[in-house]
Amino acid sequence: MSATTHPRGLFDAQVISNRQICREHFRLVLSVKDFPAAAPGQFVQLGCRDPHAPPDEPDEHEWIDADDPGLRTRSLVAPTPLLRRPFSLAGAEPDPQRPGCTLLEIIHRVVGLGTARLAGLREGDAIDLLGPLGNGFPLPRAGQRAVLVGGGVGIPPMIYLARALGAADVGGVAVCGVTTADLLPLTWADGVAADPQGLPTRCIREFADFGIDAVVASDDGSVGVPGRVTVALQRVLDHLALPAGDVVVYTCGPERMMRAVTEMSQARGLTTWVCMERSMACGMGTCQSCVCRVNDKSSDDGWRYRLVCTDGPVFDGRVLIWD
Amino acid sequence: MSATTHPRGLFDAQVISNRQICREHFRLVLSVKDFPAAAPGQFVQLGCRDPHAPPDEPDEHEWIDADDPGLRTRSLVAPTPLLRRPFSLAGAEPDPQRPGCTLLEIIHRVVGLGTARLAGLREGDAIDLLGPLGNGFPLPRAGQRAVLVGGGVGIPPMIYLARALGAADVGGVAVCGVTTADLLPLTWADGVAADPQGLPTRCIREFADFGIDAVVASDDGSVGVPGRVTVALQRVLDHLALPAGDVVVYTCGPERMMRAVTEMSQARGLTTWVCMERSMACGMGTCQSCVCRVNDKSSDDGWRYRLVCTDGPVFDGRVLIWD
Amino acid sequence: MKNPLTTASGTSGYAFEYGDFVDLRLLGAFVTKSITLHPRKGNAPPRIIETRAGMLNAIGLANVGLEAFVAEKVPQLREMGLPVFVNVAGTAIDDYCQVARRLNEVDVVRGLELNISCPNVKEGGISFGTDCGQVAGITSAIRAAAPDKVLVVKLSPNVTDIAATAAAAVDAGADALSLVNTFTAMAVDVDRRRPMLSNGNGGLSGPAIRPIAVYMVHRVYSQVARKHNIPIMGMGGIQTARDALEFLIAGATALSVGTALFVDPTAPVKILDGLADYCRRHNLSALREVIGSLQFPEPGKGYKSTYA
Amino acid sequence: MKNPLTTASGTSGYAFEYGDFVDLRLLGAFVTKSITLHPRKGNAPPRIIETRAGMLNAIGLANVGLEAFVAEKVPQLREMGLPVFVNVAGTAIDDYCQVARRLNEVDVVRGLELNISCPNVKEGGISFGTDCGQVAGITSAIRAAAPDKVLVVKLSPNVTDIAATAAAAVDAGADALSLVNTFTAMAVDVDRRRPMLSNGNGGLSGPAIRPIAVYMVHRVYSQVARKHNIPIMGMGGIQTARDALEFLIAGATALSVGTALFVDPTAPVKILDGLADYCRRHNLSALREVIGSLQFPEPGKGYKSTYA
Ligand SMILES: Cc1cc2nc3c(=O)[nH]c(=O)nc-3n(C[C@H](O)[C@H](O)[C@H](O)COP(=O)(O)OP(=O)(O)OC[C@H]3O[C@@H](n4cnc5c(N)ncnc54)[C@H](O)[C@@H]3O)c2cc1C
Ligand SMILES: Cc1cc2nc3c(=O)[nH]c(=O)nc-3n(C[C@H](O)[C@H](O)[C@H](O)COP(=O)(O)OP(=O)(O)OC[C@H]3O[C@@H](n4cnc5c(N)ncnc54)[C@H](O)[C@@H]3O)c2cc1C
Ligand SMILES: Cc1cc2nc3c(=O)[nH]c(=O)nc-3n(C[C@H](O)[C@H](O)[C@H](O)COP(=O)(O)O)c2cc1C
Ligand SMILES: Cc1cc2nc3c(=O)[nH]c(=O)nc-3n(C[C@H](O)[C@H](O)[C@H](O)COP(=O)(O)O)c2cc1C
Ligand code: FES
Ligand code: FES
Repeated sequence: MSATTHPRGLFDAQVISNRQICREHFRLVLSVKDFPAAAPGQFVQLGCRDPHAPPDEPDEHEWIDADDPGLRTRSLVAPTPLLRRPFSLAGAEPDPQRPGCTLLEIIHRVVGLGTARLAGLREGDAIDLLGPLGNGFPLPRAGQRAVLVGGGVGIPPMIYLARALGAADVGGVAVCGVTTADLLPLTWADGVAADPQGLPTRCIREFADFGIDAVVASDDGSVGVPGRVTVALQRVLDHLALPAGDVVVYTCGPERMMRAVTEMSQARGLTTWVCMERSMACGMGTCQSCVCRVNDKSSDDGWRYRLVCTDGPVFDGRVLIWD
Repeated sequence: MSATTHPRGLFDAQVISNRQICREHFRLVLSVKDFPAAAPGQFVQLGCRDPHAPPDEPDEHEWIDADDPGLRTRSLVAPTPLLRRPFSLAGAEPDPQRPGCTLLEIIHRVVGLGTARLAGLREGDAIDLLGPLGNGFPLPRAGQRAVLVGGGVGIPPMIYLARALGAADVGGVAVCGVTTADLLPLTWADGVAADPQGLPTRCIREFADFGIDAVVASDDGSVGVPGRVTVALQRVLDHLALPAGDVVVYTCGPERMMRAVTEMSQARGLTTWVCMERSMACGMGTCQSCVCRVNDKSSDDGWRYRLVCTDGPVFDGRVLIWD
Repeated sequence: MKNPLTTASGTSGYAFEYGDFVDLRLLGAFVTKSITLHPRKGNAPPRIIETRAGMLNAIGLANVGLEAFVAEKVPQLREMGLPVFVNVAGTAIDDYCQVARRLNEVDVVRGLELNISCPNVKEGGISFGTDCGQVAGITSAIRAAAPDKVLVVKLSPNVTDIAATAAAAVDAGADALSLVNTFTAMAVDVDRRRPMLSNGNGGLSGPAIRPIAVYMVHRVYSQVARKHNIPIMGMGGIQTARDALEFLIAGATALSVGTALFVDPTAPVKILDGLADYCRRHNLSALREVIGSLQFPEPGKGYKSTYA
Repeated sequence: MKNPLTTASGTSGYAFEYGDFVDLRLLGAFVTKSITLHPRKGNAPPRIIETRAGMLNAIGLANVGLEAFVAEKVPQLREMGLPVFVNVAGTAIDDYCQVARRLNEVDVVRGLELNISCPNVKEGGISFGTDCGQVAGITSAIRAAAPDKVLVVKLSPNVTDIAATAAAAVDAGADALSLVNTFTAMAVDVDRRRPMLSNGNGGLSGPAIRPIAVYMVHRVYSQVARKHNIPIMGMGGIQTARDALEFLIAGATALSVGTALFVDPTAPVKILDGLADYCRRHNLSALREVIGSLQFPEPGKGYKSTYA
């Protein structure tokens, strides 16, 4: 079991902005001092506490408790929710305003208590996080083309990956699937239309900025091409028509989607990097809660568990065993 | 065990204002529709939840959970703190802006999680409350003079009592004790000085408005007359120099203070109404958590417990047994 | 019972104390505070303290006693128009039996809930509920003393194997089981170095205990109640319809709401609405269909992961 | 141990996994994850779920096994410069003994913490910890197998009387006791009508259980540990210095932080600071003065009310 090789730590973060970007998604930008170098595919564990809740430190109480030291303690201190929540980095770049700080971008969908707390964060609020965690995506070799397949809340790490591809001058195509139009956490580029056949164009700002064409697919056909992301992916791969060794597929999203994507791209002999998701308690490799199954010839029954938080979240599609 | 005779209920309340009035006290004004008639000494049980926390109702989640009904539930719904917190009414009058509504005034000191939550309420927020609870102060007979002795967070019900005395055209004097100047949750009347000897003047707006003179005492001498509230009370009673039957004493504050006040006024033969405080779970007479000891000749050992929430919070000083 | 919702003993008084806040007639049944043979003053305050997602109580079985209950409260209960269960407590089998015999004569009382588990009273309450022999002894004694009433035995969670005490109660004649009572627990005032409650220990209730209570209900259901066709009244931290469903799916037939009543006296009614919604959403013709419907994985197997 | 703070088994890995976040050398000791004779894959995911103020886990004793532990992890533990306790688990006394005999030879291991209470593994783990005879049997077997190591027996809270299992362990040769392990519990996915954890049941930890854990520590301290002068390692929901003080005052000599490490890996260090503050505020020359200092009221008496 390899530990991450990146340094990781507990950091205080300041909320720079927190904006609702579609019906249920928010883009949260944090500034963090001395944050270690991070890579696409890595994630952070956010403390989803209410920054407006009372502090843990007892106040002074001169009157009621003049002779009542019991009043100086507080038994109800109840951060809610208890555990941190993991979120992929959708970006990490030097903070132009604050020397020594990194701007972290997180795009999250409100699905429960923790994400609802995050949605309530306001500029200037303080939260804390553990990170950067996990291994990150291996970038393509020079000359290879990247195909980024994101579904729903699996889209954010693809945004960060696009930035890294741009910096490494690697070309690529993004295929993004959503259930319906107002759950698309991306921005349409001004004046660039989506291709009605589902061929990639510079239509999504987050990708176009880094020279990457994109296709959007929606289950209900309310935006982009109708149907599952795999339908769009098939068309894109057919259209690219490159030799297997020249294409690398990256995928993140619901497990059923990633399985279908992996099976499709493996049938074509393409290298596939899969960014897995599991319920996590620690995020740092200590609790053993975040396992997924991988092939392991050395094991009696041919498989073993690996930790999504430290061995992953990115795994080679060939080693994963889908449940 | 008598139940309250007032009707009581669970009510939604809207925050009209919430203002910090000294270092640790806030004045919270709520508007409540169809609130029953209330009286000084009665209290409400506030739900100290964060109105900005996510609602209990599950949202829709089309994507992640397209086939995952589990996602439609939320197991973490965690109102914090769990139990309601009791607060005396510092006032209750018809809401001039909203027909059929009552404006409730609560003055509370931040001592823990629940009160810290209350401190964070903003205009327009929604909370809920149980009330009006408890029995309230019996008013003096015509011709009697009321002496209101409040300490710290025991001052708020005295403000409401002053209003009722004003309406009933009964005269009175208020004696308010605090530990130190910036913990006085009252307003100095413009241009009226406190008497350096500790004799009552129209110096506190909340009382002067209803024709009641006031004295402030502070333990550290930083405001008003130095020393415990009983020192000031002694002087006031000496100064009033009325026959025992003409004075009624009302007291609310820390138990040691109320005991000293009660002993002093009983030594003078004065009727004394004591507004007790106990940890409460329900506030409505079901949980039996809020007991205090009272004399009971019919009991083998001469005493029994009564419930502060429904038999009180106001008790005749003669029946109370101090622990 | 026209629906599964009841109030938990000790959290809604003897009768109408709580009727200002909710129409009690909407409930399936009413469960009274524990009644003992003689009146009891109970413990000195403080009797409650809030803890993380829960509360401790050490009321000490404060109650008016059997005679005052029959004289003053029973007439009120008659007005209620609901099945009434009287919770019975005591410190010796003989006390319990005297109370049971007397209540057996009171027509408005549908059944007795036997509190053999209250952990607050030092004189013995705890031992009845934690020893199978004692559970059997007291259950059969009460069974004989109140032959005309439905006998519900309320189990203590402070045991190694709650299925064993459940089986002892059922074998000795219990018609139904209720669980769980509170967990013995303590909170410390660290500055004074003494317990927060004057009694020392108290009983933990509220959402904090819910996962343990759900487990225990399922254990009793699958090991004892199902095969004997004995209904379970489930409780422990129920606040919402979702919580209630956890208990029903784990095997409870009825549900009691305790601590949550202090937070929201209308909780049982809201839960009823939520249960009706659930039935609609899941196309169930009756809530009954979910009772005990938990698909528990084979030992050591697990089921297919949620991530599939 | 230079201070009372340790990490709870299973929440901080084998060695340095967690060293990026805090200087482990500041702790009083390090407790490893449970080690079994053979490697174990553990349960299928999901293995954890959050509950109100707590979490359930059903890791299933996933671990690398004794040989890989000795070969790969022990060299790292040597670097740590801290007393190391290895938590030992198994499904048969013989497994435990093989692990204990091997670890008895490993110099860097100061002591063994015997996990006889993990509720997740169906093959027997639970039964060792809930039956006094079994507790005595396994304790004396390990005592003999690892004569050179400090023997800490970690008690299960899923028992009627934790003082009885504590006494059994002490009589059989335990040098110290640790408590509590997790409470067997369950959370239900009400839409799918199956448990949230693939294993079905899980173990409840975190702040929700703290009042029960504090009670149990006090019970074991006052009934067993004090008179035998046996140190207790207290745990169960410790997050802050205030929480830690509850355990110390109730009778714990050392403290383990588990679930709170996931929230704040630096919690043990913050707790140490808070304990130092407390000593200053209360003019204590040593923290030792608070251990077991709880003034527990006489049965049925109560102490003078806080309202006095
Ligand atoms: C490595 C990693 C990276 C992630 N990156 C992102 C990201 O960039 N953006 C984003 O929006 N989300 C991301 N997630 C998912 C995110 O962590 C969860 O949505 C979040 O933890 C939910 O917290 P909550 O408190 O809002 O919901 P909870 O209240 O914890 O859960 C609400 C409901 O959703 C269910 N649920 C929550 N999470 C999952 C899940 N993962 N699978 C199945 N059911 C679940 C719960 O069981 C519950 O029923 C990532 C997860 C992982 C492991
Ligand atoms: C009938 C009644 C009327 C009241 N009226 C007012 C009022 O008008 N204004 C006001 O500010 N307060 C009033 N109080 C007190 C108020 O209810 C408490 O301050 C409040 O419940 C504290 O909640 P919290 O969550 O902020 O503190 P918690 O977190 O619950 O408590 C913080 C600390 O204070 C201690 N503590 C809290 N309350 C008390 C207490 N009453 N006695 C001793 N220790 C205590 C706790 O044990 C803890 O250590 C009244 C109480 C009663 C019973
Ligand atoms: C304040 C209080 C008083 C209680 N009194 C009794 C009682 O008199 N008899 C009894 O059998 N159970 C009593 N209980 C236990 C409850 O009936 C119930 O079993 C327990 O609280 C768990 O449910 P909850 O979490 O919904 O509160 C009491 C609980 C509380 C909180
Ligand atoms: C994820 C997790 C894994 C655990 N693994 C073990 C283990 O392997 N062996 C063991 O004896 N206890 C294990 N425990 C129990 C803890 O050591 C501790 O006894 C319990 O969690 C209570 O403390 P806490 O509330 O501070 O977490 C585990 C607990 C958790 C939360
Ligand atoms: S989340 Fe704890 S090991 Fe991965
Ligand atoms: S607070 Fe429940 S009876 Fe008074």
